[in-house]
Amino acid sequence: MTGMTVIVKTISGWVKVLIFLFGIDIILFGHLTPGGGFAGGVILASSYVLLMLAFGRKFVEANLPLPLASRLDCLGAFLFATVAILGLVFGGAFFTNFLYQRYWPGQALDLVSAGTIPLSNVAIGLKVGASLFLIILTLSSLHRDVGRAEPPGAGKASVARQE
Amino acid sequence: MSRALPAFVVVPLVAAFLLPVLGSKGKAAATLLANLVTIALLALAVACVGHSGVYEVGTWPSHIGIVLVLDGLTSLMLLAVNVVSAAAMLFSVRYMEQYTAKPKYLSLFLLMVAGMNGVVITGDIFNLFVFLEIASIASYALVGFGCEHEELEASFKYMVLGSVASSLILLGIALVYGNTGALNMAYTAKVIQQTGINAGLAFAMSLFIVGFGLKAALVPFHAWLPDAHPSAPAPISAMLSGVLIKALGIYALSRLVFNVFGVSIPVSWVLIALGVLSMVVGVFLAVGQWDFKRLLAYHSISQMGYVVLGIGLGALILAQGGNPLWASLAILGGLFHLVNHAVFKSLLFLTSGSVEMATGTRQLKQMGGLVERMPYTRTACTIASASIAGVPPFNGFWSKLILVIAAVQAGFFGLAAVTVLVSLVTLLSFLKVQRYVFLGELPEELQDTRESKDSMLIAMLFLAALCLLMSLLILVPSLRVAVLQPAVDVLVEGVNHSIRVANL
Amino acid sequence: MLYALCFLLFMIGLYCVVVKKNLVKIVIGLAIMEYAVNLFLIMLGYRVGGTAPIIGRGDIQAGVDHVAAHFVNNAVDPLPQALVLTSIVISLGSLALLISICIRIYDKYGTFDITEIRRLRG
Amino acid sequence: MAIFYILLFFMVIAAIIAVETKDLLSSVICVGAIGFGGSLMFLLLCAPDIAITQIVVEVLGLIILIRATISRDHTFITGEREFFGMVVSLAILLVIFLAGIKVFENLPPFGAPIFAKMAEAPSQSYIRNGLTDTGAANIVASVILDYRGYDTLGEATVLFTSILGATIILRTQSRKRWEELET
Repeated sequence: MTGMTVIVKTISGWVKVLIFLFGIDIILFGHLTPGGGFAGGVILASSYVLLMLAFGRKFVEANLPLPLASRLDCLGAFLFATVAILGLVFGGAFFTNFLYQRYWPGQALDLVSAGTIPLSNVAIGLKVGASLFLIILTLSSLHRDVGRAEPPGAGKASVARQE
Repeated sequence: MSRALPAFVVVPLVAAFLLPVLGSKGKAAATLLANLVTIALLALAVACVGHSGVYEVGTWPSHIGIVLVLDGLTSLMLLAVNVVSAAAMLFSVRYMEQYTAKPKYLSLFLLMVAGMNGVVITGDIFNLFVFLEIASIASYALVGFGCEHEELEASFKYMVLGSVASSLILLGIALVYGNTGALNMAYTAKVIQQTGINAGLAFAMSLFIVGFGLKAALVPFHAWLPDAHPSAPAPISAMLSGVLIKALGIYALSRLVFNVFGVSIPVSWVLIALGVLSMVVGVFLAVGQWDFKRLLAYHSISQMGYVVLGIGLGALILAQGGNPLWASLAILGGLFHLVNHAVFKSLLFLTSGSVEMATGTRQLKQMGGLVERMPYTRTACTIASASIAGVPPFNGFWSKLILVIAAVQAGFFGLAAVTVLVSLVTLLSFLKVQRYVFLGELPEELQDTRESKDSMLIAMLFLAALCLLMSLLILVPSLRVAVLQPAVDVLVEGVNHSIRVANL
Repeated sequence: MLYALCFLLFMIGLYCVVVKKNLVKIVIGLAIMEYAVNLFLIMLGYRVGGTAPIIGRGDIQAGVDHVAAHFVNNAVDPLPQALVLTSIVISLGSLALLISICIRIYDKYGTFDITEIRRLRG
Repeated sequence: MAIFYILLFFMVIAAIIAVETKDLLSSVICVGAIGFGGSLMFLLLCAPDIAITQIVVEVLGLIILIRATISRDHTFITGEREFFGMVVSLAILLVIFLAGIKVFENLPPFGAPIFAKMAEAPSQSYIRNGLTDTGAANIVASVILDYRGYDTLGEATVLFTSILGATIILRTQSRKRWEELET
C-alpha cells in the first residue's frame, strides 16, 4: 500500500495540519469550552490516521515510529499520575488542585486558569493520542497476514499439550 | 494508616507506566522493580491490618468527591490480594522466561493488581466500576497471553461475558444514581435506608447480582471460567482463581448487598441458592476432568460456592432478625474460606505451572511418578490438596468446619450435609491428582524431568507455609480479633457501618 | 417512555450477544449495549429547557465570582456527563482489545463463525 | 421533545438492522449510524462534551471495526442458527424487558432529574461552586479532572491497559523457541 493519488496526498497533508491544530485547540481550551484531553487526543490520533490512509502505513511509521509512540503513551500516563502525586505533595491529598487552591488562582475564563486542570488535559491528550495512534497502526500492520489461516495446532506448545 | 491508601493504587500504576519504557534490554531491572512493588504492597497491607479510616481524594468531602475507605473487610481483602500477587510475581520471574514480551506482562500484572486494590479500597460505586474494568481488561489480555488457539478463544469468551457483566453493572449504577442522586456508597446507603427499596433499586440489585455473579463465575454464569483460568500462564491462573474472582465478584457483591442496599430475605435466598449450586455443580464437573489446570478451575467454582453460601447464610439470619452471633459465625466461615481459598488455590495453580513447565503437558494421564523428580513441588501440592479437601490440621478444614457449624445452628441440616459431601468429593478428586501426577510409574519420556528452581520454589514454599500458618488465624484468639473479626463486623453491622464510618 | 426505548436498545444489544454466532456481530452487540447505557445516564440528568453545564461570560455575576441564579437553576446534571465520558473511553478501549482478539482468531482459524471455532470442551 | 423520540426510534431501527443484516460491513455501518444518532442526542441533551467525544471516538471505533471486517475472505454470514435456542433466549429477554419497563416508572420523569430536588446532591454543589472551587468554567471538566479526578486516572489506565493488551495479543511470536529457553 503506497497511498493514493497526488491530489489526495497534497490535500491531506494540509488538512492533517489543520486537524492537528484543532486537536491542540480542543485540548488547551478543555477547561473553558466543550472538549478536553480525551476528545482532543482522539482528534490528534485521527490526523495521523488520515495521513495513513493517504500515504500508506510506511510513511506514517517513518514520521512517528511505533516505539516512540509507545513511549509517548507511557509518558502521558505517567505525567497525569505525576500531576496527581504533586497534589499529594503540595496540596495535602492525592489529586488536590494545589495550583488553583494554593498558588495561582488566575482569572476565571482565562486560558491560564483552573490550576492543574489544563495540565491534566495536556497529559491526557498526549496519552490518548499516542495510544490510539499505536492501536490503529498495530491493527493495520497485520494486513499482510490476512486470509492466511494457520493450520490448527501450528504452535509447538499447543502440539505438545494435545498429544 | 488511611493516609497510605492511595499508595495501593498509585505505586503499581506508576510502575506499570514505567515498565514498558524499559523495553527488552532492561528486562532484569523491570523484573526487579515489579517484585519490589508487590513486596512493598504486601508490607503495606500487613501494616494496614487493624486500622481504619477514610481518605478524601482531592480533599473534597465525601459527598462531592471520591473517598477511599479502610475498614476490617478492606484490610482483609488487601492482605489476600497482595499475598497472592507477591507470590505469583515471584513465581513469574522464572516461569515467564518461556514467553516473549516479559516487561509488558509485568506491566499488565501490576495493572491488574492496581485494579483489584482499587476495587477493594474505594468507597464510591462508580469508582468501583472503573477499577473493576482495569482489573478485568488486564486479565482478558493476560488470559490470551500465549496467543495460541485455545488461549485466544478462551480470552474472547471471557472478554465477551466480562463485558456483558460490566454493562449490566453500569446499568445498575445508572439506576442507583437515578434513584438516589449520589454515587458515594455511604450516602447512597443513607438515602436507601430512608426511602426503602423501590422497584428501580430492586432491579439494580438484580443487575448487580447477575453482573458480579458473572465476574465471580457462580454457577449459572460460570461458562467462561473453565476455559479462561487454565489458558492463562500459571501465575495468572493463580491470580485469577486466587483473588480476581473474589475481589471483583464476591467482595464487590457483598459490599453492595450488606453495606449499601442492606440485607433482605429474597437476596439472601438467591445468594444461598447460587452458593449451593456452584458448590455441587462445580465439584461434580471437576471430578471427570483429566486436564490438571481445568480440574483446578472447576474446583474454584465449587469452593467459591462455600464462600457465597457462608455469606448468604449470614445475610439470611440477619434479614430474618435472628441471632447476630450465628450470622457472624456464618460470615466468618465464608470470609475465612475466602482467604484460605486464595492461598491454597493459588498454590495449586503454581504447582500445576511448575509441573507443566517441567513436563510440557497438563494431561494427568501422561504424568506419573514425579515424586522422585520433583519432591518440593510434590510437598507443596500435597499440602494444598489437603487444605482444599479440608483435612484437619490445614486451614481449609477450619473454615469448612465453621461453615458446617453455622449451617447446623441456623437449622439447615441439609446444607450442612451437602457441605460435607462436597468436601468428600473434593478429597476424592485430589487423591486422583496425587495418584496420577506424583505417584505411579514415571513415563519413559519424563525421565529427565527436573525440579523447578529458585524463584518458583520460594513462591510455592511461601504459600505452602501460609497454608499451615493460617490455621492460627482462627485458633489464636488475638489474631482472630485483629484480622478476621473486624471484617466480619463490617458485614454484620451492615448499612449502619458505612454511615457511621462516613460520619453522615 | 424514552427510558423504555433506551432499555429496548440495551436489550437489542444483549439479544445480539446471546443469539448471534459471529464474532464481529457479538462485538457489535456489546457496542450497542454500551451506547444504550451511556444514553440512559445522560438522559437521567436532563432538564427540560436546560443549558449545558459550561459557564460563559454572561453567567457570572459582575464583580463577584459567583454563578448567576439562572445558570444554577437551568444547568443539566454534570455528573452523569463525567461518568459517560469515562465510560465511552472504557468502551473504546475494550473495543480495541476485542477486535484485536477477533483478528488474531481469524488469522488462526480463518473464520468469524463461533460454531466452527469451538475447540474447547464444556 | 419529539426530536428525542425520532432520534431514539432511528437508533433502535439502526440497531435492529445492525443485528439482523447478513452483511458484516453494512452491520458495521449501521453501528456508525447508531453512534452518530447518539451523538446528536447528546448534543440536544445539553452535553456538548460528550457529543464531541462520542463523535470522534465513533470515527476511530468505526475505523477499527471496519479494519476487522474488510478484506476478510467472507464478510457474509452463511450459517443457519437453531430455531429453538433463539426462541428460548428471545422469551427470556422479553421477560427481562417487561420487568425492566416497570422499573422506569419509578424513576423521576424525563426532564426533571432527581438532583434538582435534592439540596445536598453532589451535582448541585458542582454547578453552584464549581467555578470557585476549581476555577474551570466547564463544569464537566472540573468534575472529571478535579472532583472525580481519581476516576479519570482509572479511565486513562483502562485505555493504557487495553492498548498494552492489544499489542500483546497482536505480537507475532508468543513463546520462545526451545533453544532460547534452555539458556
